[in-house]
Amino acid sequence: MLLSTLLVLLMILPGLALFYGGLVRQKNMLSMLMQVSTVTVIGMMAWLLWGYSLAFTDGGGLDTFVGGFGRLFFKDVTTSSNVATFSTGVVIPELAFAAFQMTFAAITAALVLGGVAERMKFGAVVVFALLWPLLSYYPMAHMVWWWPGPDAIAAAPTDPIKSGLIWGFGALDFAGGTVVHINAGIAALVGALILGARKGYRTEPMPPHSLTLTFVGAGLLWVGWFGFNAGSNLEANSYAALAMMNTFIATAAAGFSWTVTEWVTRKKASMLGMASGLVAGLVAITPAAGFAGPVGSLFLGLIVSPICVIFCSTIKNALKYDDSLDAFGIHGVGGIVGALATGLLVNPAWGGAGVVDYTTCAADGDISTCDTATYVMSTQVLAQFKAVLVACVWSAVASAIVFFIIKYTLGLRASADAEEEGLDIVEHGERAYHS
Amino acid sequence: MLLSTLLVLLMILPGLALFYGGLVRQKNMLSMLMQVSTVTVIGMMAWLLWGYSLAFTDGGGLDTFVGGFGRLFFKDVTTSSNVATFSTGVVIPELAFAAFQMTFAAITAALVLGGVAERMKFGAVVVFALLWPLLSYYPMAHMVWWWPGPDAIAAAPTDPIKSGLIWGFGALDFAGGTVVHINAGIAALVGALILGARKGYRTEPMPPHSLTLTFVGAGLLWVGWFGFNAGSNLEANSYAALAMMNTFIATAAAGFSWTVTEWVTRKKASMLGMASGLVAGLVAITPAAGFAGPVGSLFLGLIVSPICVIFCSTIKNALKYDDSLDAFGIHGVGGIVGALATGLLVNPAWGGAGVVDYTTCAADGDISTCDTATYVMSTQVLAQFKAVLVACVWSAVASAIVFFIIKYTLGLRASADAEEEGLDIVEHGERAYHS
Amino acid sequence: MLLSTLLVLLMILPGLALFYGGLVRQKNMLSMLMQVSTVTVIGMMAWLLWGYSLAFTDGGGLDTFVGGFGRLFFKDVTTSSNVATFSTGVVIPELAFAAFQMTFAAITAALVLGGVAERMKFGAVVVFALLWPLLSYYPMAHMVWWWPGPDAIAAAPTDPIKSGLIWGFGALDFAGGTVVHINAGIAALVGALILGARKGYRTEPMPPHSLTLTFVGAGLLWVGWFGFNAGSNLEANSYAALAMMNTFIATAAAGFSWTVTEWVTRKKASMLGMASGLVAGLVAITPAAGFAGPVGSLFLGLIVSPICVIFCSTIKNALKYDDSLDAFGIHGVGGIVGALATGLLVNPAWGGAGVVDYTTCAADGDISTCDTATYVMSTQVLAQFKAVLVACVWSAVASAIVFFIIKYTLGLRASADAEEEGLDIVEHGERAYHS
Amino acid sequence: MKLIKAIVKPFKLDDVREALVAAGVEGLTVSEVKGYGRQKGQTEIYRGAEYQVNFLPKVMLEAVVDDAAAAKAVEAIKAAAATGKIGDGKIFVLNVEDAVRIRTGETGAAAL
Amino acid sequence: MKLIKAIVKPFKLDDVREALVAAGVEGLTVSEVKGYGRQKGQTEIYRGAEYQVNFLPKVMLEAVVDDAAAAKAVEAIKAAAATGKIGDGKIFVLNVEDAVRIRTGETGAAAL
Amino acid sequence: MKLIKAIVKPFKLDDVREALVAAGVEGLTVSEVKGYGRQKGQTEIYRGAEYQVNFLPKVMLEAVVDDAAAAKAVEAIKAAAATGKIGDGKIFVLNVEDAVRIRTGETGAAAL
Ligand SMILES: Nc1ncnc2c1ncn2[C@@H]1O[C@H](COP(=O)(O)OP(=O)(O)O)[C@@H](O)[C@H]1O
Ligand SMILES: Nc1ncnc2c1ncn2[C@@H]1O[C@H](COP(=O)(O)OP(=O)(O)O)[C@@H](O)[C@H]1O
Ligand SMILES: Nc1ncnc2c1ncn2[C@@H]1O[C@H](COP(=O)(O)OP(=O)(O)O)[C@@H](O)[C@H]1O
Repeated sequence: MLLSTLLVLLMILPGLALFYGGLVRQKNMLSMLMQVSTVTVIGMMAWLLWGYSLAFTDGGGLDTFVGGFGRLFFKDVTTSSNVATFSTGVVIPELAFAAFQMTFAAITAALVLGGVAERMKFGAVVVFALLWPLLSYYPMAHMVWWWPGPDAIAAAPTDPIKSGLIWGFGALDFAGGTVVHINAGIAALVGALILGARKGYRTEPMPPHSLTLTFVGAGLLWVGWFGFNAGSNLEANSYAALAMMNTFIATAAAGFSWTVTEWVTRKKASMLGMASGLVAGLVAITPAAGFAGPVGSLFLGLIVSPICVIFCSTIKNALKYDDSLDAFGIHGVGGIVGALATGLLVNPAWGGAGVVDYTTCAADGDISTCDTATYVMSTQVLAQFKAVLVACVWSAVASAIVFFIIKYTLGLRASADAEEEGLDIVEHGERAYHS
Repeated sequence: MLLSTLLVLLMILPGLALFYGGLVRQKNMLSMLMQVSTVTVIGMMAWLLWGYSLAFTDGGGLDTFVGGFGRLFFKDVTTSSNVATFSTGVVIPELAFAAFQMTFAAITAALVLGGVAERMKFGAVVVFALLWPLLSYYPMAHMVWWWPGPDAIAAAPTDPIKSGLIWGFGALDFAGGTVVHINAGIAALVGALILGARKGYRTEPMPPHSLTLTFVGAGLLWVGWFGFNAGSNLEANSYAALAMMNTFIATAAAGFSWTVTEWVTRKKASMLGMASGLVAGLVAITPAAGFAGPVGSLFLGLIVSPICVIFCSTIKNALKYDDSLDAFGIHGVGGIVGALATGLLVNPAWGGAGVVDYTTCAADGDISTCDTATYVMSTQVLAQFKAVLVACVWSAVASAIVFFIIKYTLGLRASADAEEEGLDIVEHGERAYHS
Repeated sequence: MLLSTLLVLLMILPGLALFYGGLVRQKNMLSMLMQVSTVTVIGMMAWLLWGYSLAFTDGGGLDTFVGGFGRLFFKDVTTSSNVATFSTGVVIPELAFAAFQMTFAAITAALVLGGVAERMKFGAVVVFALLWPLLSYYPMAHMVWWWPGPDAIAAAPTDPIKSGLIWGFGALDFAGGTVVHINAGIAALVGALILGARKGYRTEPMPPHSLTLTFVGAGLLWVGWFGFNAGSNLEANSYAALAMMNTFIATAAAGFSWTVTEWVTRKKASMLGMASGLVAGLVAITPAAGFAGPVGSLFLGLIVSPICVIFCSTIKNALKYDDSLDAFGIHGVGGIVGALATGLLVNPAWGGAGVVDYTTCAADGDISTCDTATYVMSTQVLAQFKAVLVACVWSAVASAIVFFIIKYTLGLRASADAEEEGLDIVEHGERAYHS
Repeated sequence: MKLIKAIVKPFKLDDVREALVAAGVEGLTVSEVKGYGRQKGQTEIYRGAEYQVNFLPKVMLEAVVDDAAAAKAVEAIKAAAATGKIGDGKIFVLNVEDAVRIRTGETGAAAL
Repeated sequence: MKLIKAIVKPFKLDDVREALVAAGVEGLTVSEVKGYGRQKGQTEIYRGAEYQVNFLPKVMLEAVVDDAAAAKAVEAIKAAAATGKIGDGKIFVLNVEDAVRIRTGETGAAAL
Repeated sequence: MKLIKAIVKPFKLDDVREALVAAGVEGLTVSEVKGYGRQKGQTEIYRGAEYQVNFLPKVMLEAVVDDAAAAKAVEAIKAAAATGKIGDGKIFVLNVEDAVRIRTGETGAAAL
């Protein structure tokens, strides 16, 4: 758990920051690094102050959508408080759980920056870092992950089981496909649309300033992602090993299929394609990591990349929106593909882990002792679909509100001059490279 | 185990990719990164499909050399299957073992690329990624590591003990000196010879385009190597701590002695020398990590670098082969030095761990309960020597077959133009850096 | 523990090397990487040969200040020797402890290089790597950390409890604020003063050659620091989780407050400010990680950066010393702030962990069974103050001796020509980047 | 023949190239340079060290054109590169005595 | 004195330098530049964004030589840099009015 | 007008700029170049591969000045850049036929 938390930090700094940073032009490099760091540090402080409480406590009347104020300022989160895992009686230190979840909150907001890179004003990013989680991340995390745990259920077996909205759908999401990737991807798209395209978009070349850095970022994301996927098991057991294996296989397959897609359509396989495919595979396997079998993961990986390619090139070019670093094209699209595919790949007939009959475990809430339910493809896919839909709509609306608020108060975009000169020198007074 | 697997991934991407990438010229940077990634993702998929089965199952009549088809497509590898460790009754999830070994298979093939860098055609690399493990890696892994485990032996104590050829020699190889380093090093040399030298080799300067990246790669290799060496213990105990300590000491000593060698012979100690020495030390300690004592490791580290220096400069220059990034000079040579030295350093009189009398534990196969055998230096060194010899010959023959097959079908080398313009733009349609 | 050791290695190579390397001019990049590596590999070898013994054994008559010769060459450090933790009867393999501590010794000496960068002769660095730990690090580590452990005390409960000088003050230092950061920071300042300023200091621009690398270094430092702070708990429990949470919160807060300070004073928040603040936060939380509460850590983080800013700009500029990479300004100052603040933040009334009444546990020495003592702010702050004072004075004197010895024998500074041409080409015969 | 050396703002490079091509210029060579002039640089601050950045990133285009085409080329650059703000850059015209196309050995205007 | 400016393919740099030295040129200065000309660039594609790369990496050599030596130097470059393929580059010759060796203060041809 | 091209050691850049400004030069353009000359490079060795580095890092300053100011500018550079050691660099003077300030369209000496 502690290790997984570290790995997620590695994904953000330096992982994601380099992945994104390598893709921008040199003049905006530091602004990219700075935006990712700022969103991260603000996200961490806000998590302590209010985020954890709003995501992971009982929200009273609004409990379906958001948590309450019971743990503002980490009240009562001490070295002796614990949280439940999925097995009755097994607990982990609450501080460890809160730290792990903190890194998820931080990375999700940071992912959004890929859609608005190279033009969003630094001040606007600061406000975004405060507002967006309030309207989008904390509620979404609550809706998907919040339930009181098996011990609480066992203690009051006759009470109706409380939980967030999406958890209640019976939708499967192993490690945050909806909360993290769909959420961030949609927000990035909304942000890109509200900000408008970069100056010179589609007329001047805007090549990545260092694909080497992007590659390093992709590699660190892969390494760190095991924190996401294996750590989301909360307990270390052979399911963690399955999640790890799936995270290897789907990622490798998606890297491969992205480059094959390029080879077929353009006669050249690019390194950026490989890196993009690896990330797309990581995104897609996130919700499925503990549910699919290795061969299912291989198929998921092979399928997700061509779909993302379509969004990152054909559709984006057709619709002319400027999702600068393809945060939507990879995280949004990959997240949706993964979430829907999870409904299929969990099928035990296809090597998946099967679904659980919650009615048989309601008495004590211990998932590990529930009976296996009969898997009905249509039911499960429908549940996944509902989850995706709610996530997309919620994220779109919440993100639009946030971006519009900023737009009409502080303003969203850096000045035209700053965009031309580069955000590094104008907004941060530095340049990334000197000789 | 899961952590060790991650660490080996870190060694490949971004570790090895950067170590190698920094050493090539700028125009071939992405091709280097791309080749390493491609070999990795193909290696991982192939491991699922057939590699694991060919390496780690009973090969029937060919069992001395290669595994069988029992686990093609990870058949029967599930969350409830386990594999044996070295102690009776202690098992680890088979998925974890398979994932750990998967990363070994991937990195070994990637290491070979150092010998053929800057001129091998991308298509040829793809075919190499499929063929080479079939002929070289899977058999070698089977020969060195395959045995049915203590529980199987205990279950049928009177049967003859099955095992791969080299395992049967009684040769010691803690974490893959033969399978990984000698194997990859020899293949790199064979590849370099069959491909021929880069255009302009020995007439134009071909300086590394970023020693900074090479340094980062070396640092990540060091960090990740503990996954190799400590993870190869399979169980976490004080032998893992010994393996870790040895991995520190031998590496530090080899980094130091490479730079001292340079200082003495050329009056200047170079950073590349330091980085090369660190890697040479890591390679050399690999087979010895759990067998040598810390002072023995110090000596091994001090000795290996000067020997590698001789190969990377004097001998390479004399024989005029173009082992572009010294994959043979460091991995091959360092691996051989390490494998032979293991036979000496295990000597308990020199602080080593001593050898085990397999006859006393044959009954239950549990190595941890075997008696300590009398260490006879000549016997042990001979066993090591046989293992090295078999590994060199097998790898040379298998690699030659693979490279010649590719040469006479698809062709091995990129066009002369591509080599001049750089593989990045010609083969992948991208450039690594823009401003 | 093994993982923590790895993480500290990650902090040095590539972490610290990149953090520092990015800050120097391009012509001195390799020299920076080389100096960090050299100090590290020499530090590791020396640890095996004499360092461990001088730090962590009974020093006989000099035991208050330094250890003895009982473990020279790792004598008696084997796979079956163990060391005590803070709980009676709980031990860890001595090899693991020695490896963990080895990385601390290595990083401390490497940190000093930040004060003398871009002008110290390579040969002088080599001598420094040997001498400085002898006079400064090993004694300091002994004074702060050496005690025989609870089992030893339990075995002879009537004997006076032995311990190093600073341990005896009752000063709290969770993970090496005094030994590592104050010690290195002061040494860096002394070194900077004795070497004198770089040629052209304060007249020509000396901008960092790659803030990207500095950022990567800062990110890796953050990730690796958990090895420092969580690993220093020696046992993995909910205090490790607290240490982790504090390391997140203080660091985020310090990154944030450095940029806010810049924003307020200069109207621009810089990426280098963010990176510097993150490191300052890590330094400050080091002594407090297991003692403060999360809200206390937040305050510590918010406070430490503005203080460091004052030293890195106003005071340094006023006094005109050339602490090239602000090793003193961040590690020295941040370390002192953290050490003093620890005395306040441990206050249970402020959410801290409280102090322990050693008299109640003297009988068995097991800290985990001691009673909680009444926290008296003045007493605790005084103890902290004494510890800081002793650390500063010892380090200043020892460092001055070392630097003067080198100055008057071998010479400290590279030639003026070398400084102008760059140390890379003149001292190491290489350049970092080619195209 | 004339060598036209134009120092312009980096983000104008593509516009200027297009304008030159439209004006009939068939080849040009570009370097990344740093310029010092009336346009004062930003202040860069790295930790404590604050300094006036005297040099700003610019690109220098060099195109050799026929005597007859020179005026048109200068006009084209001027039109495409001007933003009206300080730091827009300069154009210098030098005389070129000979030109050779390496591939064919052609010389003079034919080589352009 | 003449300034010979040659724009050639990067991998020819060493050959050209050797040829010039053989032709008696004792000093030269090299910049990395990007060239636009008849040789069309490759298409680079970064995810969806495909664009024609108008500029190709080239190196520009500048050597000032004695009037007498100019023709020979031009020949040397031409011979060494030609591959016969499009994009081989150009050589331009400009007049130089004066040269100074900073170290000694020598001027004119003595300074070269 | 004259184009003054000076190739100097990189660490002299700031000194030279200041000297030129003191001599009344208001604008200049700087490129990072590699120089080949009497000053022999260091030997670089990368693992086994040892080679003579023929090119050393230099900076090239280009400033266009009024005819009248040329001599003074050359003097200023010479004074500021000289260390007396080999490799100090060269100054070349070329004639410039015209200059244009892009922002205003001014031409000739007014454009400098
Ligand atoms: N005399 C000159 N010689 C060479 N380059 C010059 C000269 N004057 C200006 N430049 C170049 O032109 C750029 C723009 O000049 P500047 O004086 O800042 O603005 P403007 O052209 O609008 O007056 C400078 O950055 C420099 O590169
Ligand atoms: N008129 C010109 N002025 C300046 N540079 C030129 C000119 N024409 C060509 N070049 C340079 O020469 C290079 C080669 O020219 P190109 O037209 O591609 O091929 P070729 O010389 O074989 O006709 C170009 O990339 C450019 O750098
Ligand atoms: N004839 C030349 N043409 C162009 N550049 C030259 C010429 N001669 C020298 N240079 C430049 O001047 C630099 C210094 O020249 P060098 O011969 O090394 O020393 P010095 O100027 O002291 O004689 C060279 O590195 C090169 O960049």
